[in-house]
Amino acid sequence: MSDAHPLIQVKNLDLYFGSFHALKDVSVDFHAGELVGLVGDNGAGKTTLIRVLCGIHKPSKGEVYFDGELVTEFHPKLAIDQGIETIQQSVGLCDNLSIARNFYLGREPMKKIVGIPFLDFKQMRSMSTKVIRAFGLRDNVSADDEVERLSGGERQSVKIGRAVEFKNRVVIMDEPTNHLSVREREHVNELAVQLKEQGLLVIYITHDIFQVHKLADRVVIMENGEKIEDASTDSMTAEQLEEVIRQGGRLVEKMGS
Amino acid sequence: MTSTRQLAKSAGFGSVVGVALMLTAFTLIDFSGWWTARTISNVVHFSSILALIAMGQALVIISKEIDLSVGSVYGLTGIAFITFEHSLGVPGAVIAALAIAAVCGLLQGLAVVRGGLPSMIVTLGGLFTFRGIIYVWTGGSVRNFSEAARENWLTKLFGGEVFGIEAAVLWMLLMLAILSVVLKFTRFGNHLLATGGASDSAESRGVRIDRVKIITFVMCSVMAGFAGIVTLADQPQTHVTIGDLLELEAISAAVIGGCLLSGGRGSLIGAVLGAFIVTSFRYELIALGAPSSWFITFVGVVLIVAIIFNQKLARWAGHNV
Amino acid sequence: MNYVTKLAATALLATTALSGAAHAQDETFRFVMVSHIGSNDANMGWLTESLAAFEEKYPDVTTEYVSTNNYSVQEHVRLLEQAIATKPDGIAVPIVDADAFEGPLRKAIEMGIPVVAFNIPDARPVGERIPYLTYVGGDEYLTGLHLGEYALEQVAAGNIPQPTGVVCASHDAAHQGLKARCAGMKAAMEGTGAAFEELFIGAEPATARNTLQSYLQANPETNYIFTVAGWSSPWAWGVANDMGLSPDVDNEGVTVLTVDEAPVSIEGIRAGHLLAANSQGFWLQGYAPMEWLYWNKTLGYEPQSDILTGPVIINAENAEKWADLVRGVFGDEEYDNQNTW
Amino acid sequence: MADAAFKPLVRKHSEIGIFLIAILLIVFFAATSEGRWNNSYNISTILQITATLGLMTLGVALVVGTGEIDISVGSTFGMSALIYLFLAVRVDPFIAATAAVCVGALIGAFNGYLVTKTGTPSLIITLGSLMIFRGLAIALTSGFAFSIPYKERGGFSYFILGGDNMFNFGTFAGVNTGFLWLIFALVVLTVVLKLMPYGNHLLAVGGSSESAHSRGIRVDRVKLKAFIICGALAGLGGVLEAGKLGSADGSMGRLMELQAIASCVLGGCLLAGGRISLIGALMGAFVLSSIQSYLVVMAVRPQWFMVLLGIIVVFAALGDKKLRHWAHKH
Repeated sequence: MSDAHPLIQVKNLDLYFGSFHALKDVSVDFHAGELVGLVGDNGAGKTTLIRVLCGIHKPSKGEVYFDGELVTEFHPKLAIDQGIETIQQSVGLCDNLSIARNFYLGREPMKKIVGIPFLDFKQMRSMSTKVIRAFGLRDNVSADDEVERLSGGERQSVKIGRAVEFKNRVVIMDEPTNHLSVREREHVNELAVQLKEQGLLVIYITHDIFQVHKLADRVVIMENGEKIEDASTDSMTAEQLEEVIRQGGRLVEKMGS
Repeated sequence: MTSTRQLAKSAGFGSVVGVALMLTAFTLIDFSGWWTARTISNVVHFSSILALIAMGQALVIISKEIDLSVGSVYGLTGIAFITFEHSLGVPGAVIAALAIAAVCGLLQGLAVVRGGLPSMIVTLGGLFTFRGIIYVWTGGSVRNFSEAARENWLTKLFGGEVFGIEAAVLWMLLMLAILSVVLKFTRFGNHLLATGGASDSAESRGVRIDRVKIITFVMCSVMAGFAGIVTLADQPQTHVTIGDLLELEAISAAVIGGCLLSGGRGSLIGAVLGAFIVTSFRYELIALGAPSSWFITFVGVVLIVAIIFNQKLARWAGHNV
Repeated sequence: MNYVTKLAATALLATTALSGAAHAQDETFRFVMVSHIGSNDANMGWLTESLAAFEEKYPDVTTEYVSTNNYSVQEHVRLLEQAIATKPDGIAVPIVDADAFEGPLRKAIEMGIPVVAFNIPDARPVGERIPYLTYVGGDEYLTGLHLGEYALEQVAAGNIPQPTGVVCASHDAAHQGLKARCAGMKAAMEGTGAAFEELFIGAEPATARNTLQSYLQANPETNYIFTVAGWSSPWAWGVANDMGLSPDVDNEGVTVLTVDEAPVSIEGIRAGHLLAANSQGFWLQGYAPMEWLYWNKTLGYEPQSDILTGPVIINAENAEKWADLVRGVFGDEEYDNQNTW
Repeated sequence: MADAAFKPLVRKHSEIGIFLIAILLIVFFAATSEGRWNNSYNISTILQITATLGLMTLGVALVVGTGEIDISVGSTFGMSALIYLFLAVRVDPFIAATAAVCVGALIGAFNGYLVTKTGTPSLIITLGSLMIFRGLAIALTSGFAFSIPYKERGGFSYFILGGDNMFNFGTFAGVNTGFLWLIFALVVLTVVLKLMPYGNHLLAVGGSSESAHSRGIRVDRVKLKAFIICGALAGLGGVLEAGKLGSADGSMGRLMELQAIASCVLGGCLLAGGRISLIGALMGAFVLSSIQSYLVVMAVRPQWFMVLLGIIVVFAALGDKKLRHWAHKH
């Protein structure tokens, strides 16, 4: 799938939180039309890496290129404007707002009345209703209900639905199948593959190497803030990759002692 | 670098820097006889009283709450001490007055914890209520100590002098030592830090955060009350305005001393130094002949600078605040 | 002293003379005093005591006392408007700020509510000022001025040292009346060559002491302290005493002056701690406005001029008599309670 | 049954608590004051007091909505009042008012900038500026009041800036023009909050600033704007109060910040952010003014004021909390 010109290119990325070294010299390429699995244990730096990609964190050192251009300013607003949709694990929904308001948070549709821009509730409602129905939320949940009332799976569905609805060039999914039932999980995985087939870049983060091996074209493994493996799923089996993760863990333990 | 960072990890480090800077500045531009025994003893004396209140406030801030009522509690306890002396004698009055302070703290703690209300609102209510009780109780003026009471050994113990050092200073140092031990070396101290730092995690590890918070409010009120008694044992002429606006100075001192309001971090010695800074600046401003209303402005500026500095320092030292 | 006796006697005489007429009325009245003297000021006791005495004398009148706790013009106007809202039969109010009070008071007067000013007058000429019935009270500026002049007399008599530095210690930086007292003292001290400074010490005792002590240390030439509240005089004396500045009334060290016929002021003078205080006739300031409101209501009386109740100097010579007088009003227990020396 | 219908209503509208409290208090006050409280003149004074406190409260409610707090508003109110009075007699009332509101907005911007740029708690930053600007206000007046003589407060500009009463008919003394400003501000802000993107962003930031950030919202800008609006509203309140009184001293607005915050909490605003009710906050201000007025007209001794005020604030907050707790129970 690789063409000469990666959609996202990360070069020698370092990130510190205070004195904590969260990302260590990470370099990785992502291409359009590719589904990449990003795998690693807790604290490996997966989420931190994608938080740089979607503009939440600013790297301490190193470069990020999007579509061949060096990214100079990091903000989620810019990432979203560029077409990077992210399904965050713990954030992304405001409990106190209705589903419709959450759905369009940051990109509210506007309707001008005497020149003053007001929210276009009709569109907000109809679109979000369509999506929550498609994702099979309970029938008594309406687009005007506050997110607070939703279950974990329902929240995840709203987030995924939103990302799919606004899909543009990149969809990043951080542990998208957490809190989901088996059926919902399959649905999400199918969606990820569909998106890829539409020519989007999909970055799929998970613990579960076996699950992602089935879906992904390529797997990137991280450990302790470093990239320790980057291989296509054709070249390595899931078992081999699992061994790499285990080795990586041991390696770190050795280094620590 | 690393060792400085290590030092900066302690919350009170900023105030140490502050005191060092301040003393240097006062030495270099010494218009006013800063380094005289009399000035220092004046400033240290009042700093001690403020520090007693500020330490209690620091504990509450560490538990991630705030107590706006300390000025009123300070006043109410002091006035109770003087008023009860006529019927209960000095020892009885001390106990009764401290009991009243404890009840103030207990009621507020209960309202915060059991009522689930923000401590700002509860203690704001306390600020008004306790001040109002003073007004209602005294009717506008506060009786004085009898001659006998002024000579009582307990009065002397709280308000007298030892080797030329005001008792208030020694009491402050004693309380600083006790509370530091409690905070650092006891189970309660550990629970307090955990409650303020991450109440969910603390609760999941079996810490009774409700109790910890209530006890902290009681401690804060008792400290404020104790400061009131120490003040009045030394100088029994007082007025119903006793403690007015002292909560602002106490909070300022605690914050200057490194309490960050994000909970779980704070320093008792920092609060003491913070009180010293606030009081010293008052002296210096008066000495420089600035109009006295500038003092309020100045404390405001110091407060803002201090919180920003302390926060930056804590982040630089690697704390996640 | 004669002045006071005369004042008190006038009021007393008038009271007895007209009391017969009073009881003839069937109507009942409600007068409200909207005061700036709040719960943090022991002088409130004078006014509430005198109102109680008035009610006793005139059973057909009920009186009410409302005041702010911490003084501000904003609060005071609010209280005034709310008092007007209850449609009382008369209002007594200090004209702390003529510009702010003019609107509501004119409205009240239009509504037919008689108004008596007490404690602070509308300083403008009669034609321009708020058309209240009369003014009963002292004069804040004269209070400071007379005390200053009295101190200078004592200097001339060789009883106290020449002033080299005067500090006017005020507990409320935003209070107009206190400002005026300081201004009066400043005017009196002009020409002596003494430095004059107004110091905002705050109302909190420990803070106030600390502030004052800092000031005295930084300004060692200061030898006169004028506390513009009676209750802060013991603090000033205490600080000066701790610093070894000999604050008692003698020909050396610091001299302390204060205000009010409060027990704390009187006892301070009797003990030789304070040089002098003044009386504004606080008791009369509560009683007389009510009486004028009553006479206006029942007989249509309108006084022809303002009624000055002070200032009168209280000093070591007349303090004994003042003590007796004040004990008579407050009773022994309350008097002792208010003596905070 | 009524239960089941009422619960969702309370859940959706956090201001219901304060409305219930208000109704109870009004009934109680009317029943016990023998007409002293519930006469049209008094109601009109309460509305006038609510007007300036209310403007301040609206601003504080917005800041509380973002999860921050602004306790400097009392000093902002005072500063603006002084600047208005200083300029009104020298230049022109309208220019003076504009300048004063701008100064309010600048103080808000100062707070907002420090809070967002340094990431420090707004409670301490605004406590600092509360002290800074109170000290400045006292220094500015050096103890004496700024004022405009009553006779000169005629013309239209003074009238519109909180000067005179209107709608006075019969015994009703009318409402101050300040009250109209309040209603105007309430309507505009409610529209902004409910129907415009900024409102959505503001509540999102208060609800979960991380989530809002991850959706591309400039959290800092949203907060900064809220602080600026808050400062400007407090400034406007100060102008109107000064316009009404014609005079202001260094104590102008003192302790009003506490009343404004208490009003917000009573009105169902969550101090943690994300849930506010503007009309509720105004009701809170109305209830506080009503309680104060009741104590005055009933000639309760001033020393009882504070005790009762303190206790009522805590219990009203408690009652409101319990009601909502009940509504959220399944």
